[in-house]
Amino acid sequence: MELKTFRGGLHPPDNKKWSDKKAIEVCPLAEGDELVIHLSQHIGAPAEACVKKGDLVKKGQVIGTPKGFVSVPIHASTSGEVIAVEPRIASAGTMLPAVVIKADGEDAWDEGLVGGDPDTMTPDEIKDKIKDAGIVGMGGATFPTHVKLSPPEDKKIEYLILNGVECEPYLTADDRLMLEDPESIVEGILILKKVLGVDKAIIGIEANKPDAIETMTNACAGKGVEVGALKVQYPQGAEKQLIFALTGREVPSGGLPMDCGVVVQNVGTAAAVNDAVRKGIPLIERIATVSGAAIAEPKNLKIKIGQPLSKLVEFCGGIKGDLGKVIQGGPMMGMAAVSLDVPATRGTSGVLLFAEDQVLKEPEGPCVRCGNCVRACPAFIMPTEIATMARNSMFDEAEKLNAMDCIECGCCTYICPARIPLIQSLRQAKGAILAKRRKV
Amino acid sequence: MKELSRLALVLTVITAGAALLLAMVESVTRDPIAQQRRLVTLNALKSVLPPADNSPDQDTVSLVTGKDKKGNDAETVFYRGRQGEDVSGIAFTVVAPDGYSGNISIMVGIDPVGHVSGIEVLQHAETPGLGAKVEESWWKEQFKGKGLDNADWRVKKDGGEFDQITAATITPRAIVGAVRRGLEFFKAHKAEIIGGA
Amino acid sequence: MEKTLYLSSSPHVHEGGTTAQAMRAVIIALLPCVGVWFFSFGLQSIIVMLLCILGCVGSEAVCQKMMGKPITIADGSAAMTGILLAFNIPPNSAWWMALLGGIVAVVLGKQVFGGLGYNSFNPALIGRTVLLISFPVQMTTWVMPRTHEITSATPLSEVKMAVGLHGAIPDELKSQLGSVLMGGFGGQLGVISGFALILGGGYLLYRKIITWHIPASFIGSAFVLGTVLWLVDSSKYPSPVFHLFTGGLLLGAFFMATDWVTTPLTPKGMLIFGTGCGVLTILIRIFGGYPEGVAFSILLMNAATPIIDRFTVPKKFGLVPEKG
Amino acid sequence: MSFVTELKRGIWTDNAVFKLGLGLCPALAVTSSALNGVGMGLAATFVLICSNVAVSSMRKIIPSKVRIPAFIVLIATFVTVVDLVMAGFLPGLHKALGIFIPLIVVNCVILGRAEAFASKNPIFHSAIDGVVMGLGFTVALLVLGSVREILGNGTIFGAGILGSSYIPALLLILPPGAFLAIGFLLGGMNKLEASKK
Repeated sequence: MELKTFRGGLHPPDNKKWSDKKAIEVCPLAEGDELVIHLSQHIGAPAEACVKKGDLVKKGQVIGTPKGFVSVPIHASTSGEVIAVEPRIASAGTMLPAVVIKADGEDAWDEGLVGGDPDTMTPDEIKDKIKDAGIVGMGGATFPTHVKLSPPEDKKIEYLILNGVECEPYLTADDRLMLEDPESIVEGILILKKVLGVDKAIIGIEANKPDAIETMTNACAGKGVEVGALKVQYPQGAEKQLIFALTGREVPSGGLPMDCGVVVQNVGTAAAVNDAVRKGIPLIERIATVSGAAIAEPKNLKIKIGQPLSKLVEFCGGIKGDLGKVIQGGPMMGMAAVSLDVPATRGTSGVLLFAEDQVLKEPEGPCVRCGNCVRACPAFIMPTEIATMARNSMFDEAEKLNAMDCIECGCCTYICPARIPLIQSLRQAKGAILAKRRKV
Repeated sequence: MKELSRLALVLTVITAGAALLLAMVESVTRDPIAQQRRLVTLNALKSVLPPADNSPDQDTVSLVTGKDKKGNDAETVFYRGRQGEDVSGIAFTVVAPDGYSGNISIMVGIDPVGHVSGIEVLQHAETPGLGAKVEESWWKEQFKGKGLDNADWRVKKDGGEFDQITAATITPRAIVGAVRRGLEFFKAHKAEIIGGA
Repeated sequence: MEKTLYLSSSPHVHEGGTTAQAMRAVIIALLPCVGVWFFSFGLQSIIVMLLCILGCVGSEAVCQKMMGKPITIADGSAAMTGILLAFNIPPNSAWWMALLGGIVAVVLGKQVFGGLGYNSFNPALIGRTVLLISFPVQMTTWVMPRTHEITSATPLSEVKMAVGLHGAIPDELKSQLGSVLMGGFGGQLGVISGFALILGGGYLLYRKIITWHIPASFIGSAFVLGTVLWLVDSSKYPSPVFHLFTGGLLLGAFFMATDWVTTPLTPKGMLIFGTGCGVLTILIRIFGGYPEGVAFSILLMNAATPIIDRFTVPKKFGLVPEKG
Repeated sequence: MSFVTELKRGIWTDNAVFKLGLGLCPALAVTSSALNGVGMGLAATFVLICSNVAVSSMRKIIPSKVRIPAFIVLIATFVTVVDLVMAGFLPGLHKALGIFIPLIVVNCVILGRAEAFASKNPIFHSAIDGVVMGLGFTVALLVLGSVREILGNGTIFGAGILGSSYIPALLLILPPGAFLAIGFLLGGMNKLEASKK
């Protein structure tokens, strides 16, 4: 069978074997552990704290209320006492407002959480449930799900695409979820289909996860959900590339998937939607892969939002050897964390501990115009040309060269023999162009 | 209006002054320039012709030798060198159109038997150091005494007996060909050239 | 956390290749040709090659020192230029010519533009062209392979002269041309070691240092145009196979026209570039003043590279066609 | 103002070719030999002195609106004088410089000095400026011509100095060589200046 794919991209070693056979384990939480829950864990306006120091909270209780449409509430991940509402260090090293909860060890649920029967609920009721549960895109982008489920009237949605690609190396969280809890995913898909009113749903899975493809195919049998096997090619899981691979449709430049009749959700999001709608459980836990050469025992963990990365590492046997870098997310698009003290967030799909010798230290050289970045770019732009413009602050030219179409997948930088941090310049160009557009 | 006439006046005065100066200089240099031009021709004639006691540039005959680009008749001036009454040699200009870079004009001297008495390259735009070496005397010397009857008018590379210049065969080949055509014309029109008025 | 962690933007992994590795791969790919060169022209040719390399590497170091830049001769790009230059000048060149060629290639062809990555023209070809214009006699005096007999006749110049003289290729020459593939003529590398070149080119393709676009379009367009002309008048125009295996065509197609810095970025641009090289090569060989046109055609297309790049900006993903 | 400092200004600090970048067309075109360079330089110097004096003496009567046409008429007059005199008395040099003599008219050194200096300064001062700038121009052309002739032809003023074993680099006397030579000379001068500071 010919596997579906997109044009461009590349194929980094996936390094998934370290953790892809490891069943999901629950990362324990002891009495007295502190959870730092940031109020901005999603794209959009940060939530506003609605508890104060000294309050006792239950697991699942709202501790931050959304501000605006593109925003979601934040919930307590366990029961305990609020010991601080103050800025705390986040992954990038900046201080962001957070609610700090000291766990009481009982992990008692808030009793107000009730589920419903999606069959009898209206789409709007379901969407409210999803919003109240704080569901955001679980692939790492953390875009509020209810927004994606509310296309304008004039956009006809034909396809629901489920992203089970997990094209980032090392990460196996989605893979394990599909193997271990396919029912939740399928139920979630059915709910999403109802909300969107679409007939067609496809789950895209890369061919390097044959077990997941098989499991999901079985689970979907007779449910009106297809499974599409995809070629192993990074960034197969990027929204626009995934849509092209599965449907042959191109999302218009500068547009959203809904502009070509598609909504994409991560498989993890589907499972979270299921929990939220049927049981009323908010997004307080997620699955994350802890891997890398500097971790003693790579694992897939079910973690609580707010747990410090150091706890996760500790549960995986601690640091092995000379730790050089900590990455939240995958190695291609994830962010380097300043330390292991930062808390996990709703977007933490993985925690990678790189050894000192895995850190890229090769000095940057001049561009030799090899064209590798141009051929690898899945957005069909010319990264090196745009980067040159950006470095000379020629942002208008960068814009003309379609800088805004960059999806920041990192392919160009990954392949560049001169080790030029192209993506940094591209981000700079995008930032400058956006700033200019806002001014106008 | 007043300003305009002032501008016109000043410019007129300046140009008039300039014209006056130029007229003076021209009158002084007119003769030397004519003299120089004649000298150039005379020097060339002297170097290609066998010894002569007349002024060959005064003893000429013009014949139609071809057509120019517009299709009009093109004339060539034939200079006659004499010793006493006898014609000792004929000189004329041939043009090699197939040089490496533009036309090459060559003054060819021919003795009454039809053998070359000397050639002189008058004008060319060949590459310095390569094709331009045809100006060197060792190369021009090899034409002396050669005629249609006693020489193979090709460069050595093509099987003839004229030295080509290494890495610049095109220029010698063009000149050899042009001189040969000149000889052929001379042979065909010898009577008119020598006897013509 | 007593130890500071590295912070950098994504991606945090790399394919692993470096510019220096690529340069070394090109040098490795050239080794079979170096072997053939040595076998054909003896020790002298290798000394010439070493002098070319010395000229290139030495002047790169001197330039960089003078300009107060880090010295990057270890990346192998200057050495690669030296080897390529050696294949473009007679193997019996005088020592000073080889050295000068190397210096010119790097100083005029590369460093004055700002060094690696900034030059517009292939440095080795700059070196060759300057030498050819400066010392035409020496540059067209070749030795025959193995016998080392001095000659200025290369198959291409023989053909050009014969056609210029007789308007056709004489039969005796035609039969001789068959021995071109066996190395019966003097001349550039392509004549005697097409096989070694194809081997080296194949290695570069395998290592993904170069893509197929430029060699294929270069060789393909030269072959097609050669065939057309040959079919029109085979008495006047040599066969396309002859074109492929004479002069520097294969060397140019695999090693010179594929130079990263001086060629277009996109596959489409590369196809235009290669086709331009192939067509110009044949046109210069048949209608131009010089018998060989590979170097000139590549340099001409180098000059056209920025404009090719401008006109082949890829169509971005998801572009909606204008309506109406 | 001492003549020596003025001379230094013309030849080095304000050198027309190397420092001001003026008159590059003749500087590049005619410097295939040292002799041509000097000839062109002296011809331009003569025109420069004359035009400076003429412009300076008439600076008060030439209205600024028509100053450029007036200057050009004056310059063209002197150029024609040079052309005629050279054709009459120095035919060899005249042939070598050919088309470039009339082109002195548009040599921007001359118009540049007329505009920038002579039209604002008294006659004597302008004459001195003409002398030093012209000499600077001549020196520049001499240097360029010498470098190109020595390297490109192995000779200087026609005399072989590098021996017969030297194989001249033809490139240098071809047009591209002019650009390379001036480029490297400028680079060298700038490097020298920079290292002095």
